[in-house]
Amino acid sequence: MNVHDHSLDPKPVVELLGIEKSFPGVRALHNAHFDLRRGEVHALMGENGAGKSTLMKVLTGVYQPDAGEIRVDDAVVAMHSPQLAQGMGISIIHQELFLMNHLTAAQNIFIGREPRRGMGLFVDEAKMKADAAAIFRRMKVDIDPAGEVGEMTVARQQLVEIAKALSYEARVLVMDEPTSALNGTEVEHLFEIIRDLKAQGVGIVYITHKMDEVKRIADRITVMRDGEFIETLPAAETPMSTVISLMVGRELTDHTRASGAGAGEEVLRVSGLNRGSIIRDVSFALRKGEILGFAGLMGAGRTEVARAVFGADPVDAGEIRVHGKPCRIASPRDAVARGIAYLSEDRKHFGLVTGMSVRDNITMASWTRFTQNRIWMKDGALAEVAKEYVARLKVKTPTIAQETRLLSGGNQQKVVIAKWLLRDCDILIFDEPTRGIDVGAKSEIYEMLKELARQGKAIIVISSELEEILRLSQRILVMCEGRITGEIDGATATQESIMTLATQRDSEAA
Amino acid sequence: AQETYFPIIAKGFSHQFWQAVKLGAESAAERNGVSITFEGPNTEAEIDKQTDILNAAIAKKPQGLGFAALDSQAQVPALQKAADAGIPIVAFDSGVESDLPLTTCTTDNMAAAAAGADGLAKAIGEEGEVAAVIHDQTSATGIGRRDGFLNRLAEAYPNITVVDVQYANDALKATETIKAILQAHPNLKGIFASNEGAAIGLAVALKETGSGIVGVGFDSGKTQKDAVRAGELLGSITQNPVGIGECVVDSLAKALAGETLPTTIDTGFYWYDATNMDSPEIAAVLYD
Amino acid sequence: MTETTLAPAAPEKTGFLTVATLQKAVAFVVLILLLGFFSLFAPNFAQWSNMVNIMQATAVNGVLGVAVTFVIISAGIDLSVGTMMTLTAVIAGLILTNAGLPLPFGVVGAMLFGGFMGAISGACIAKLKIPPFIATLGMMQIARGLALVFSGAKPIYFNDTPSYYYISSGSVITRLIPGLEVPNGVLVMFGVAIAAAVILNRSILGRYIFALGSNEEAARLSGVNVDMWKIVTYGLSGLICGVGGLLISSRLNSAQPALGLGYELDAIAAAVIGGTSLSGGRGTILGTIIGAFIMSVLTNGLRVMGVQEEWKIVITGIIIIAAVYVDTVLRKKA
Amino acid sequence: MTETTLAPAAPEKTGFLTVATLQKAVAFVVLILLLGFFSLFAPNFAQWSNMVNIMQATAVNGVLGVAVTFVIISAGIDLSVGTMMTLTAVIAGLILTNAGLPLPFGVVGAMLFGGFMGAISGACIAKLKIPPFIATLGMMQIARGLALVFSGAKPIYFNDTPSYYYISSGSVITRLIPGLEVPNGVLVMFGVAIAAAVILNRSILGRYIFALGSNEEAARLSGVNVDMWKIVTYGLSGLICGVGGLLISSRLNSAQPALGLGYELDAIAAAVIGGTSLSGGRGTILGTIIGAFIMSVLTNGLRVMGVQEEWKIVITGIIIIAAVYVDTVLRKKA
Ligand SMILES: Nc1ncnc2c1ncn2[C@@H]1O[C@H](COP(=O)(O)OP(=O)(O)OP(=O)(O)O)[C@@H](O)[C@H]1O
Ligand SMILES: Nc1ncnc2c1ncn2[C@@H]1O[C@H](COP(=O)(O)OP(=O)(O)OP(=O)(O)O)[C@@H](O)[C@H]1O
Ligand SMILES: [Mg+2]
Ligand SMILES: [Mg+2]
Repeated sequence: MNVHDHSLDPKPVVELLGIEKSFPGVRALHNAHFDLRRGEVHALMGENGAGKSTLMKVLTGVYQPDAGEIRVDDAVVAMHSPQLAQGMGISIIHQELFLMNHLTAAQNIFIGREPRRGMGLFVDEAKMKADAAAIFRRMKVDIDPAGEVGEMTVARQQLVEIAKALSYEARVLVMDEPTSALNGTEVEHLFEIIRDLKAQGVGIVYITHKMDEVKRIADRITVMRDGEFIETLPAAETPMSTVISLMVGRELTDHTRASGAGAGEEVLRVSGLNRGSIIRDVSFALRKGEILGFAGLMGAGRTEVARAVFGADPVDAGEIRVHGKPCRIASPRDAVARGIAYLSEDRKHFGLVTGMSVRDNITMASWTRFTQNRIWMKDGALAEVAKEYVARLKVKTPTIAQETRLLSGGNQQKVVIAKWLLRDCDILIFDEPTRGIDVGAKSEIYEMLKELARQGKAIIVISSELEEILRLSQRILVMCEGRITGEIDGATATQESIMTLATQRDSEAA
Repeated sequence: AQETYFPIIAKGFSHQFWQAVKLGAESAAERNGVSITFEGPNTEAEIDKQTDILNAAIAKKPQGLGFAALDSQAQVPALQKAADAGIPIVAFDSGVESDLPLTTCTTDNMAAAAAGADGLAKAIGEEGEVAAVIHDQTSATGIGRRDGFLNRLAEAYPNITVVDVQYANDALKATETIKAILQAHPNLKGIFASNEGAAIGLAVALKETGSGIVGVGFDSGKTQKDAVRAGELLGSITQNPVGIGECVVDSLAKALAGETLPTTIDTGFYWYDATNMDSPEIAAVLYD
Repeated sequence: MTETTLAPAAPEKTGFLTVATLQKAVAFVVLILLLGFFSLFAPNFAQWSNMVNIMQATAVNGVLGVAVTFVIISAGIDLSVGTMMTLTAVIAGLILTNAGLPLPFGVVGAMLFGGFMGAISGACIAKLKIPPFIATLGMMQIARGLALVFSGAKPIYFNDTPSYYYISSGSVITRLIPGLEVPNGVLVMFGVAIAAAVILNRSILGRYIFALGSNEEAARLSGVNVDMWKIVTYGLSGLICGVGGLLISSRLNSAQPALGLGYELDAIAAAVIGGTSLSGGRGTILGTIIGAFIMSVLTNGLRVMGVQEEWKIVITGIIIIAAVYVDTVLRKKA
Repeated sequence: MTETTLAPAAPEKTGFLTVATLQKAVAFVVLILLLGFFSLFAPNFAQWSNMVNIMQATAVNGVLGVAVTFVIISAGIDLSVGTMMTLTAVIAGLILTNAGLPLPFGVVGAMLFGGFMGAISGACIAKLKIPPFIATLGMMQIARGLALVFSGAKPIYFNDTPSYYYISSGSVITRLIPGLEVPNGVLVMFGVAIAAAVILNRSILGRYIFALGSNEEAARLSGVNVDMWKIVTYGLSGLICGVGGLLISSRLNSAQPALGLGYELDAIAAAVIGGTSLSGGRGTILGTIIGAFIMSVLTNGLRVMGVQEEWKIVITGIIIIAAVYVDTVLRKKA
C-alpha cells in the first residue's frame, strides 16, 4: 500500500537553511531547516503553532525571513513575492482558504492567468471552463466549474484550492493540511494524484495532523517543534510513535474506545426536520451523558442539520424538544439560551472574530455573565477566565490580548472550543472539532469531550474522520443525501458498517 | 503703515451672482487702494459655517468687514464680537436685525421679484395658469423672490392662478423640474425662475420641449441673456450685483475716512427684455 | 467508491441581457410598480413626451452610476463622480471655447482628463493605501476646486461649437425614424452601459474587478497585479465621468463649475438599488441603469403630481429604502 | 507537552487616554504639524481667541463624528447624521418655542427623538436587511424632509428661552477661571467624547459593536442578539446627533431646517482621519476628535491665511488624503 520510490534523486530542488522569523511577541521560526527532492513526498510534522505554515509561507514568498537562506536548484534566491515563487514552479495550497467567493470555480482556478482571446483583452471562458473541468475529472471530483465558490461547502472549496494548485503544473507543490475538510473518498483521489505527480518528478511538501496519511504517502518526515528543526527521518523505517514523541516531546497514552454506558435522560429530541432537499425527515434523540456521532460523506447534510437545530438557518418543518419541552428555536440566541452550543466547521468565517483578542473571543458567548449592572464589562474577570482556558487548552499565544488572526490554525480552533466550554451549555454540537488540531492536542480534546459527557453534558460530534467518530461515539448516526440512513452502536461499529450506510443513496435504496 | 484690509463674507461664492459681487468689490478695492478677500459657504443653508468664516475673519484683525448674513438674527452675536473689536461693519444683500452695521447695501428681493411678476402677467394677458421654480426653499433670497412674485400676483392679478411652485438648486435639476411642470399642466401660460441656474433650466426646458410659453428669469449670465435676446425668454430681472460689491467696499472706505453713511443704500434692480437690454444703463449691470 | 452528487448546473451569468441577468435585476419590478402607480395617480404622466423627459433625466445619473458600479464591484467607492463630471465639462469648455479646437478634441480631451484624474485616485488607493472613501472624498474636493479654478468660477459657454449641443440634445433616431424622438444623450447612456457590461463580463479587467471585490488578498497571492488593476478601475470610472461631463454640459450648452456636489450619492444609490453590493464582488450594469431609472421616475412622478417639496424629499427617502427592500426580498426568493 | 510561550503581556487597550490609545491616535502628529505650519505662515493664527474659534468650529463636527464612529466600528455607515442633527434641532424648537415647555424638555426631547429615528434606521438594517448605506441615505432624506415639514421650512428662533443660548455659547469655565474663555459647546463635545469612549471601551454595548464590526456572523453564532445591538448602535448614533442638534441650534439661537446636508461627509472624514476603519472593527473616539480638529484647523488656517476660496477647496482635498496617508505610514511603523 505504501508508495516508496527508492530511486529518488538525492539532490534537493529546494532547500531552506537556518530560517529565522519573528512576529511581534512570537518567535515563529528559529534555525529551521528543510529540503525537498524531486519526486518525493516530504511530510512536515509538528504541533499546532510549531511553525509549519510559516516556514512554507517563507518558501513561497508570502513572508520574508529575518535570517537564513532559501536555495532553489542550488542557487540562493531572495523570494520576495508569491509571483516569484510561482515563476520558479513552486506553488502552495494554503491552510486557510484563499478563494474569491463571488467567482466560479473555474474563474478561481485560473485567476491571474486566464486564457485570453480578442487581442488579449477578453477572457476565453469556454476554454477556461473546459480546462477546469479536465482538472476536476483528473481529481475524480464532481464540481461544476461554473458554480460560484461562495455557495460551496468548505470541503468543495478545499477541492477547488487543490485544483488551482494542480493547474500550475508546478515542480514543487506545498500542501498545507489539504485534507482537513475532506472525506475518505476525496482523500483517496488526492493520493492517486499525488502518486501521479511523484511519478512525474514533482516534489511535494505535505503538512497534516493525520498520522495515517503520513504513513501512507510520505517518503521522508521532518519534525518541527517550537519553530525549530528537530529531525528528518525516512518514513518507511520510522514508527509513528517515534514521530509523535518527537513532535510533542513525550509519549501519548493509547486511546480507548467509548462505551455505550452512562447515557441518562433524553435532553434533545429532533423530529421530522426538513429543509428542501438538503435535510430530509431527520429525527433523532440525544441523551444526557452521551456522545452521539454523526458520520457521512461530504455534503451529506450533517452541518445543515446542526445549523438547523441551532437556529442558524430556517427550516421548512420539524419539531425540536429540549428536556422534553417543544420549543421554537428561531435564532442561535434562542438555542444558546436553551443551553445548546454549536461549534462551526468553518472557524474563520463563523467561529472567530479574528480582529478581536483571544480574551474577547473566548469570552464572547458569555459576556453577559461578566458585567456589572448588565452594562459595564468586568475586564479583569474576563482576563482571568481567558487565561485559565488558555492554560487549560494549551493555546499557544503570546498574550491573551493577541488578535486571534495571528494565531496558528490549530490554536484558533482551540480558542473557539474554549468559547463554548466557558459558556457551559448542556448540549454541545461540535462540527469537526479537531480540524487542524495536532495529535497531542487531539487526544486531549477527546479526553475532554469524554470528561464533559461524564459530567452529564450531551454531545454531538460531527466528523469526517471515521477514526474520530469511532473513538468518541457511543452511538453513531450516519447520513446520506440529507437523510439519516441508519444508527450503529458505537461499541460494534466498524469503518465498513459506517461506509455502507453513508453511501446508501436513494437510487440504491429504491 | 499696515495695508487696509476688508474681508467680504458673502452667502456663497461659486454662483454667478456672488462672482459678480466679488468683481464689483475687487474693482472698488483697487480704486480705494485697499485689499480684500471674498469668501462664502458652499450653500446658503450653512449658517454655522458662515459664522466660522466670520470668526476667522475677525481673528485677522481687519479694518472693516462686509457681511451678507444668511440669517437676519442668528449671527448677530458673532457680529457683536466684531463690533466689540472696533471693526466697522457694512451689511449687504440682505440686512441683519441689529444696528451694528453702519449701513446695508441692499437690494429688495421682494420688489424685484414683483417686477418679474408684472412682466410675466402683462405678457400672458393677466390671466391663466403660471408656475414658479425657486432656487432655494429656505434662504432669504429664495423666500424673498418667491414671496415677492406670489404676493404681487395675488394682489394685482386675480385672474392668474399659480398652479405649482417647485424648488431646484441647479440648472440641470431646474430643467427636469420645469419639464415635469409643463407635463403636468398643459395649459400653463408662464413660468418664473428665481435665479440664474433656474433661468438656465427654464431656457433649456423651453427649448427642449419646444413650448412657446412665457418665461421670466432672474439675474444675468450669458445663457439667459442670449435667450432673452432671442425671444426664448420674455425677460428677466437683474439686481446690479457689481454695484453691491462696489457699495460695500466704498462704504467701508468712507467709514474709515470718517464719513457718516445712510442706514441703507439701495443698489436697485432692473427689468430687462429684448427691447432694453442693450441700453447703456441696463447693459452696465448685466454680466456674462 | 460512489460518486459525490452533482447539483444541477446553475444558469450562466455572463451577457448583458440574458435571462439570468434579468432575473437578478429584480429592481425591474420596482420600476414597473412605480411606473404603474404614477400612471394611475399622476395626471399626464403616462405620455410619450414624459417618457422622453424621464429618459433624458436619467442619462447623467445613469452614466455616473455605471462609473461608480465598476468601483463598487471592486469593493471600493467613488465619491468624486459628481465633481469629476463637472471638472471634465470645464475641461471640454477650455478646449473647445477657450482654445477653440474642433469638437473631437474636446470630447476625447474631457474623457482622457477624467481617466487621468480617476487614475490618480486609484494610485492613492493602490500605492499609498488610502481607503477609497477618503481618497475619493479628497478627489471630490480637488476636482471641485479645480473646476472653479480652471473656469474662473464662471460658466463656460459652448456657443462657438454649435454641434456640441447635439451630443446630448439632438436626436439621431428622429432622423432615422421620424416621430421617434429619443435624444442622443439617452443613446449615449445606453452605449456606455453596453460597453461597460461587455467590459465587466467579458474582459480581463472585468474579471479582475470582480476578483478584487471578492477577495483582494487571494487575487494578490494568485499573482494578479492588484495595484495596477485598481488604478485602471478608478481610471475607467473617471473616464466614464468624462462622458457624464460631456452629456451635462452639452445639455446646458455650458460647463457650470459649481454644479455636481451631491450627484455622487444619487449615482451610488442607483447602483445599490440595482443590486450592486457595497461590500464588493456583486453587481450588474443593467441593474444600475434600472436603478437610475427608478430614481428619475420617482422624481419626475412626484414633480408631475406636484407634491410639496418637503414631502417629496421624505417620500424619496422612503422609496429608496423600500426599493432596496423589495429587491432584497425578491432576490432571496429567486 | 511543551509550555506555551508567554511573552511579556502587551498593554491592554481600554481607556480613553492610555498610552496605547495615544500611540494609536497618530493622527495627533498630523494635527501638530498643521498647527505648527499655520502658526508660522498665517498671521494672527496662533492666538488664544483663534484657538477658541477653532474649538468652537470643531464642536458640531466632533460630536457628529463621535456618532458616526460607533456605527462605522460596527461595520456600518451613517449618512443621516447631518440632517438628523437638523431634525433634532427643529424638534427642540417645537418643544421650546412652539410648545413653550421648559429647557430640559427640549434637551431631552431632541436627544430621545434622535435616538428614536436612529433606531428606525437600525431596524431597517437589522430586520429588513437593507444595507446601511441605503438605509441611512434614505433616513438622511426623511430627516431632511421632516425638518422642513415640522418647521414649515422656516427657522425656529429660541428667543423665548434665553438660557438655550448658553448650551453652546456661554462659558462655564470663564466663570470658574476668569480669562479662560472656553465656550460650553466645546465642553459638551469633550463630555460626549469621554462618555462615548467609556461606552465603547468599557460597556457591553461597546464590546458588541467591535464584535459586529469584526465578524457579525461569528457573533450571531455565539448567541449574540445581533439585531438588537445594531438597533441600539444606530439609536445611540441618533441620540448623539441630538446633542449635535442642540449645539448647532444653540449656537445659531435658531433651528435652521435646511442645514445639515454634507455634514455627514465631514463627520465620516473626521472618523477616518482619526484612524477608524471603514471596514469595521477598529477605531477610537480620541482619534475621531483629533480628526475633527484636523479638519477645522485646516479650514480655519486657510481662511486666516486668506487663501482664495477655490484653492482652499483643492488644498482641503489634498490635505485630507495626506493626513490619512501620514496616519497609515505611522501606524505601520508603530
Ligand atoms: N502574522 C503573524 N503574526 C504574529 N504571529 C504569527 C503570525 N503568523 C504566525 N504566527 C505565530 O507563529 C507561530 C507559528 O505559526 P504557524 O501558523 O506556522 O504554525 P503551524 O505549525 O502551521 O500550526 P498549525 O498546525 O496549527 O497550523 C504561532 O505561534 C503563530 O501564532
Ligand atoms: N447555502 C447553501 N445553499 C445551497 N446548498 C447548500 C448550502 N449549504 C450547503 N448546501 C448543500 O447542502 C448539502 C449538505 O451540506 P453539509 O455542509 O451539511 O454537508 P456535511 O455533511 O456537513 O458535509 P461536509 O461538511 O463534510 O461538507 C450539500 O449538498 C451542500 O452542497
Ligand atoms: Mg498551519
Ligand atoms: Mg460539515
